[in-house]
Amino acid sequence: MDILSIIWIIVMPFIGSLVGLTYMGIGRKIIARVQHRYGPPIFQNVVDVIKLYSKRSAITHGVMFHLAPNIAITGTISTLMFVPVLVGENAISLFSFQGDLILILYIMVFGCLAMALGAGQSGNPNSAIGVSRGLTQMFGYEIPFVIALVTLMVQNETTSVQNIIAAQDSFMHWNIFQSPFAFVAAMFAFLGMMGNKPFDVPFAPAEIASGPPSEFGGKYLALMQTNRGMFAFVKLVLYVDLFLGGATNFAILLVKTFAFYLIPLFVGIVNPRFRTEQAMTFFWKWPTAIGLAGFLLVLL
Amino acid sequence: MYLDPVLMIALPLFAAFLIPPLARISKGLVKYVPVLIIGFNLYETVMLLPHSMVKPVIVIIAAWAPPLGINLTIGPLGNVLALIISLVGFVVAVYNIRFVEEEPNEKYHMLFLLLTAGATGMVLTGDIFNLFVFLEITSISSYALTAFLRDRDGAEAAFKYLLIGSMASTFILLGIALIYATTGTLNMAQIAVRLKDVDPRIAIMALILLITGFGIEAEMFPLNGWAPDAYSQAPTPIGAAFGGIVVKAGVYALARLIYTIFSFQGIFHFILIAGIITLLIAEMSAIRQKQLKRMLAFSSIGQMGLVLIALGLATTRGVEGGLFQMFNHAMIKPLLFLSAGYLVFYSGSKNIEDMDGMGRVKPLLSFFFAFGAFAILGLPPLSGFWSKFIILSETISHGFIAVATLALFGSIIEAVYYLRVVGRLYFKAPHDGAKVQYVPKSALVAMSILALITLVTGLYPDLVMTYLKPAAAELIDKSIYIKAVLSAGL
Amino acid sequence: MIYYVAAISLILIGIYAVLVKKNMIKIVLGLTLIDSGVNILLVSLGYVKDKTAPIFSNPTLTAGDMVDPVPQALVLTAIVIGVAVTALALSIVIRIYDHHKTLNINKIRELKW
Amino acid sequence: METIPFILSILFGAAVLAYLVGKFNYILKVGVSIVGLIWAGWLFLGLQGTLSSFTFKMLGFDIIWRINPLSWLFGMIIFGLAILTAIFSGSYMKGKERVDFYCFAMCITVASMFGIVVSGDLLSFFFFWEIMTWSSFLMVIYYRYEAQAAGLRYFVMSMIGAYAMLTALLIVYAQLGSFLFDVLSAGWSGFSLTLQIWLFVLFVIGFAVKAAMMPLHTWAPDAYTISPAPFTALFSGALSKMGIYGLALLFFVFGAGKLASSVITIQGVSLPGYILAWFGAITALLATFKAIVQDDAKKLLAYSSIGQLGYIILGFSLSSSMGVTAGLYQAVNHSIFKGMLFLAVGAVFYRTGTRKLSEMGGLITRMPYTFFVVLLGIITVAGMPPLSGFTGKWLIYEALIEKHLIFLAVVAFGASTAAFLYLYRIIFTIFLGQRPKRFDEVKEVPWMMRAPMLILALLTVYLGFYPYQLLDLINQAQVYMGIAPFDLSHSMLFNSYGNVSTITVMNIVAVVFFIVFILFNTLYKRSRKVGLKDIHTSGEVPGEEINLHYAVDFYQPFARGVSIFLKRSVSKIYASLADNLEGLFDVMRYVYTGNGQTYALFVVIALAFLFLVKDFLV
Amino acid sequence: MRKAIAVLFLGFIGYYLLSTFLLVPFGVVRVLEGVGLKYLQDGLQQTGAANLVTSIVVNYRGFDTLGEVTVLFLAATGMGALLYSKRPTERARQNASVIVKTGARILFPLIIILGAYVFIHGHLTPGGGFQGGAIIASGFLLMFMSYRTYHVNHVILSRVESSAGSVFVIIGLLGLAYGSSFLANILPLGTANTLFSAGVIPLIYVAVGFKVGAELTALLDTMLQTVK
Repeated sequence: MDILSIIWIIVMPFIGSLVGLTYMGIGRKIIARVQHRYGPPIFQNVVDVIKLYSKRSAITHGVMFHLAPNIAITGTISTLMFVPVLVGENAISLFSFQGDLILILYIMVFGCLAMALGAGQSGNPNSAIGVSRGLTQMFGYEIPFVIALVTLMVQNETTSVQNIIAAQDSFMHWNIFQSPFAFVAAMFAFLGMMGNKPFDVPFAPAEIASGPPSEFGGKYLALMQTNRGMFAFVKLVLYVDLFLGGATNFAILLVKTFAFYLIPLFVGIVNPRFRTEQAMTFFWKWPTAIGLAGFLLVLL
Repeated sequence: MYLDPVLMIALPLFAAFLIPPLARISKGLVKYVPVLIIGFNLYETVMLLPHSMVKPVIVIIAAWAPPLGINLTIGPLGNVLALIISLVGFVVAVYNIRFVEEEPNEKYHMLFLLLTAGATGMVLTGDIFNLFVFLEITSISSYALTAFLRDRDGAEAAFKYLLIGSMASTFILLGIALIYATTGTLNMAQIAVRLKDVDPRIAIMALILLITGFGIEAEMFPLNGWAPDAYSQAPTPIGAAFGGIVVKAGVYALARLIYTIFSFQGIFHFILIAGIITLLIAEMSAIRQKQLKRMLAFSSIGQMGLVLIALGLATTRGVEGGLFQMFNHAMIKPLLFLSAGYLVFYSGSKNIEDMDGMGRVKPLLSFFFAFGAFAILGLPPLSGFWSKFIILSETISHGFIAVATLALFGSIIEAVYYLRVVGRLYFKAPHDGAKVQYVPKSALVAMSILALITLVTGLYPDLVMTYLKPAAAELIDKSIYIKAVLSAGL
Repeated sequence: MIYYVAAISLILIGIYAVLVKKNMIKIVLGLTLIDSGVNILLVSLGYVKDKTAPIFSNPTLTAGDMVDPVPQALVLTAIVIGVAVTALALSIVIRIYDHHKTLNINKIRELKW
Repeated sequence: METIPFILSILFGAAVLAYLVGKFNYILKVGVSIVGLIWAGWLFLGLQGTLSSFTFKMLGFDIIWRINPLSWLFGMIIFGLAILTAIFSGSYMKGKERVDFYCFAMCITVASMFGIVVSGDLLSFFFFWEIMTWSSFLMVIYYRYEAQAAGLRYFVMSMIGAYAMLTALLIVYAQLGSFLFDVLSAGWSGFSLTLQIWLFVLFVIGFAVKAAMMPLHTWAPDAYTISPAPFTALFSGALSKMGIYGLALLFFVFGAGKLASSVITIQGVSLPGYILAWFGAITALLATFKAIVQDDAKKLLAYSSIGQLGYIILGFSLSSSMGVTAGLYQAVNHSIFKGMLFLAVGAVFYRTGTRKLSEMGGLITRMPYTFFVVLLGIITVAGMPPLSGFTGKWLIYEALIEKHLIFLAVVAFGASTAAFLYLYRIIFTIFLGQRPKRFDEVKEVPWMMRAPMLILALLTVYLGFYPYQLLDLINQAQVYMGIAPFDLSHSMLFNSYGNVSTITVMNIVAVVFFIVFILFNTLYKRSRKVGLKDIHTSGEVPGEEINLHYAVDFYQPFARGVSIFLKRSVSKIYASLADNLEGLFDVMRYVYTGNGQTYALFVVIALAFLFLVKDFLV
Repeated sequence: MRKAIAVLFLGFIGYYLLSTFLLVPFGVVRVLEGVGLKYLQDGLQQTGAANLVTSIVVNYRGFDTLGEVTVLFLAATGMGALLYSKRPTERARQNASVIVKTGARILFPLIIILGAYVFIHGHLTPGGGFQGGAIIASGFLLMFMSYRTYHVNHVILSRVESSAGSVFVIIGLLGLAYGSSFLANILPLGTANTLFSAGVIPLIYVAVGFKVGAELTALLDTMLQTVK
């Protein structure tokens, strides 16, 4: 392992969270513009996080509360480590040769679990309600998501992300064209994953006071926001890897990821919020049907 | 060393005759007489085993060799059954020591002694009319014992039993008449030889009449209407004796008929079908019973159904299984009845629903009941497992998979109703009015003997099987029996 | 031949009584009828035409002159057994009457469960 | 002295001895059973790699008891879990009534399970199988008043399964004249196809009941819930594995796997295997749904257990190298994590006296060790890296994807995701959130109970880090079963589709965690600890009477969403079936009218019937 | 309904039974090697009893008879058990008329003597222990019917019963001890057709006679005593 990859390994989490937080800022700006507001500065989220980091005091509700952000970010960074960020000559593959898509799928949840545990110990009923809703919703969008991924894996006869990227060697071989149904299903799942409207019932600021994180403050919140940014980034990169053939340099990466980031954003702007079970069952209808259609395509 | 086996019958009769004068001397002494006498029988049967296994022991009576006189033919089969009967009789006699307080209890002991003697005679005798006489001894003492408590239900049950039993003797007598008229002999071995030359139209009628008659004693459906009533209303030890003694003798007679005396092949299928129907109807009825002992009675019928299935297979292994099942049933059913007897006694009610919580009040008693229930369900390592296993194995080997499946279905029903009772014993809260009295030592000894045998047999079934193999061989190959009897006459 | 018919008729009549009659005494009578029928049947099976009872009461009699003695011996036993059963049956009926105050068998069917 | 019979006699002896000395002294009876188990386990451990066997004849049937890698693997599950649960119960059962009875049934159960795995013939297999049934039944009914219905259901279902198996093995005997596995595996291919399918179905029913496969699972939730907690761990962890062991035998030792070549295959899986795989997958999914809506902790885990066993069945029925590895690995793993979860729930019950999730909460500060165990447990169940559960999940998905079984893969994934729901529920409602006042004085359980749980917990960590040793043992079993072993040459989970290095994963997680942890805790001063009532409530001060613990109907929206699956229940169908049967029996019972004359009439009719058919009787 | 069914099936059974028995020739010697003929041929020499039925009943098939006696004993015992009550109640019997009473008193000893004659000569003439016993019991029945308060001492009856039964078994056991087998004839056969002939046969028949007489009497008495 050469020194460059070690550097990338160390630096990548920071880049990831930065990009993620910036995307969020851009997102807020866009939403504001659509709503005829001016909106906060693009780097507002980054600044917020820095401010939170610099707060010296914080309150804790217990061990799990204390550890939750810590574990959460551990999970996210671990996930990041197995997602190839760049491919080609300047590949930044981190540890992605030592883990495959199934690992990513599972390790992604690790951080979420930690968050949920922390939220649980906060003692705030809203947090628990949020977690309950979040998990329920997750079970909804996982179905189309899994359908899409399995389709990809079976189609490419591999479970390795590296191999999936390698198979998309030219524009027309991108999975978005190779298996459009899977892509559509995965995009629906992505809407749920990102937690924007109409799938923001786990957080629902007006209803349950933004749910799980409602008790967190100071350094805890800072860590969690960092985590959130980074997690968004990880997901975006993963989607890009899976459907758009990865990226060979950072510029392309940013373009592709931002394109993906815009989709849930725009959907969210024009849609009201689903109820929990509506959100769950929604995913089992059209997205699943589309995913299954993709299946049949593969089978034939 | 054994004494003359005829003593196994003569002594009980003698003792029975002597009991009334003895009772005038000391009432307390009388209840030990059956223990002593049947204990002697037990000793005899055990001592006879090594001899009879080699070659049937023929005992000539009144100095007239067969076929002129009556003889006792103690082949492996007869010996094993006599052993079973004596064993059960002994245990029940021990149990009786403290159980029966009903007056006139010397008569009770007399009747019980004669019941055992009659059944022993049935399995030992080599003469078909003598078989009938001993059957009558057995049944008449059973009738009397059924009604012994002189209560409302006992009398009713006894009357039904008597009604059916008399019809049985009628048919048996008719069958014997037909046989005698055509063969001119009453010795079973000789009948077996001569029946070959007899018009089969007559022979089959004789067989049907005899089967109907003995089928009543063997609790074959639909001839078993008497059984549930008699079992449940008789004093408990008698219920046990029915299951362990009377029925066994009936089945013995049946087996002797279809295997040794007659040689019709079609009858085996009938026995098989009758067996499975008996089993199913009995189990179905048992699950809906409200009285404990009545439930046990139906279960007993069901078990006999299994035995009939085994006998109907007409194979060595099948018969071995059937005999083993008889042995096990003879150990387990009395165990259940004896424990149920005290359960009924302590709870003060015959109904199952009044048994609630007896497991707490009477742990040992309930343990024996549960033990018996487990054994009869055929759960290893108790002995019931092996016999059921062999029978089913043989049934399936001969392609009667449907029969085996139905039998297994019956077993499941059996599990339900037994465990329901066991459940009540252990899980329900005891009633307030539950009397707390101690269970007499004699009863505990009796039950322990049975439980121990069940366990030992289960762990080491070959112990019993060694003796059952020649017994089964005797049935399958009738020439063994015939040769032994007829050569004694020369 | 007529003995067979008579004996079997007796048996059937007896069984009919057992099956149909409501009065328990009559049922017991039916049982004795059956017994008689069977006994007659047995004896008639032993009968040989033109022969006498198997008793060597005078020296002129030989074995060839006598009917088969065995059925007679059997009948003797059967009769005794019949008597015993009847006696017991009657005593049971007495007991039942004590408890139920009726002899109608249809009313004596408490043991269904 | 032959080792196998010796071990058996130790176990049975310990059972009887524990019962006998149980009248006198508590420590003695528990001690006897623990010592017996450890002794037997130690002897058994020494049998690894040997091919010790013991033959004798009983009733003319050949009996063989032997050890092979497969049975050794399952034997270790049994002994490992049994010893730990015995130690656990040493403390748990203190002060309970009828402990002698408990020890007795426990030892008998272990002995019978041991007997099952060493059986080299169908007869002793069935013999021990039945012993296992009744001894575990005794455990199910241990709590007298609550247990009757559940116990009965368990027993009856077990009987149905056992009898299906009995029929099958007797058919085998009828065909081959022997009960030996070896004879069967040689003779299986000689059977006609119809017979093969029949045998397959019957055996599967027999094993599936114990493995609680839907729709034969209805006994499991109640039986698991009712039985004493330490035993439940053994029940779910080891006893249900006997069904799995049976399936392994059926497929690879008896030779049902050979069925594959003779019938239609679907994507390389034989049709029976494919159907069974669907049963497994649906079991996994539906049981998980059921688990999510339970309010009783043990019932929740029971359904979870059913679901996990569904995965194992799924793995086995694929019959591929990967699938079997997955099945066996998951079997071992399930024993570990379900063992520790049941023990932990038992520990909570021991201290709080309740299993109702909605009644508990906030116990983390009172029972931190137990919390830790449950935490590791749920991570393992969920299959999240870096703990051992992930390996099992990975293997199973790889096996499915390798065979291109897309639908099955999706169902399996779905079930796995849904599992997060109940897992979170169990840890949250017990340990997190607000603590009811009455549990303020709850203490952590004694060390005797903590130790077994912690040992199991550490085992999951170890296996998560380095599962290859276990996989090596599994490979030995697979070689015995005649299946290509799993490729271990890369020191990582590796196949042609993908690879995961568990060591790397564990290292990354550990390193990142500690770096962040150290930074987080050194750069900042200690956080101020506040009470659980001190929360954001829009300025209101919550009083005692306000319920701040969201635990009742935790997944109500979910339940609404999947109500279509929850509405129908197999147990209801069984119940109505049983009712109808009893009705039928009631009708049959009227054959016995109570009228003596009718009985006499029966006799006459029977006689007439016999006369009528007399020509057939000749 | 029940009648119809009963008649139907009984007709059925009757038809089959009859058709079977019609296959058995009536009134001829059917089996040439039957035991019956053997008894006829050798009975007199072998047992020394002129009445072959008796020799069969008591000697060849003596074991049956022991059983038979037991059956009767059982009936008596069973009845005693069933009709037992602590305080026997008397049925309101009416005394018979003087004629009957007087006749009975005269006839009673004669009947007893007749009974005794019948069982003592059982091996010579038709009759035997059972018949004689029954005759004796009928004598007692006559007394019961005639006299309201007539009772037989139960203790005596039961002693007679017991000792007679025991005598039977003891004779059998003596046969075992001194002869070849149980119930073997250990006494000299004597000359046929004389009172003291046929070895133990008369002894047994006497015992049986006593026993049957006592038992039947006891039966009658028991029934009379307890009926309310």
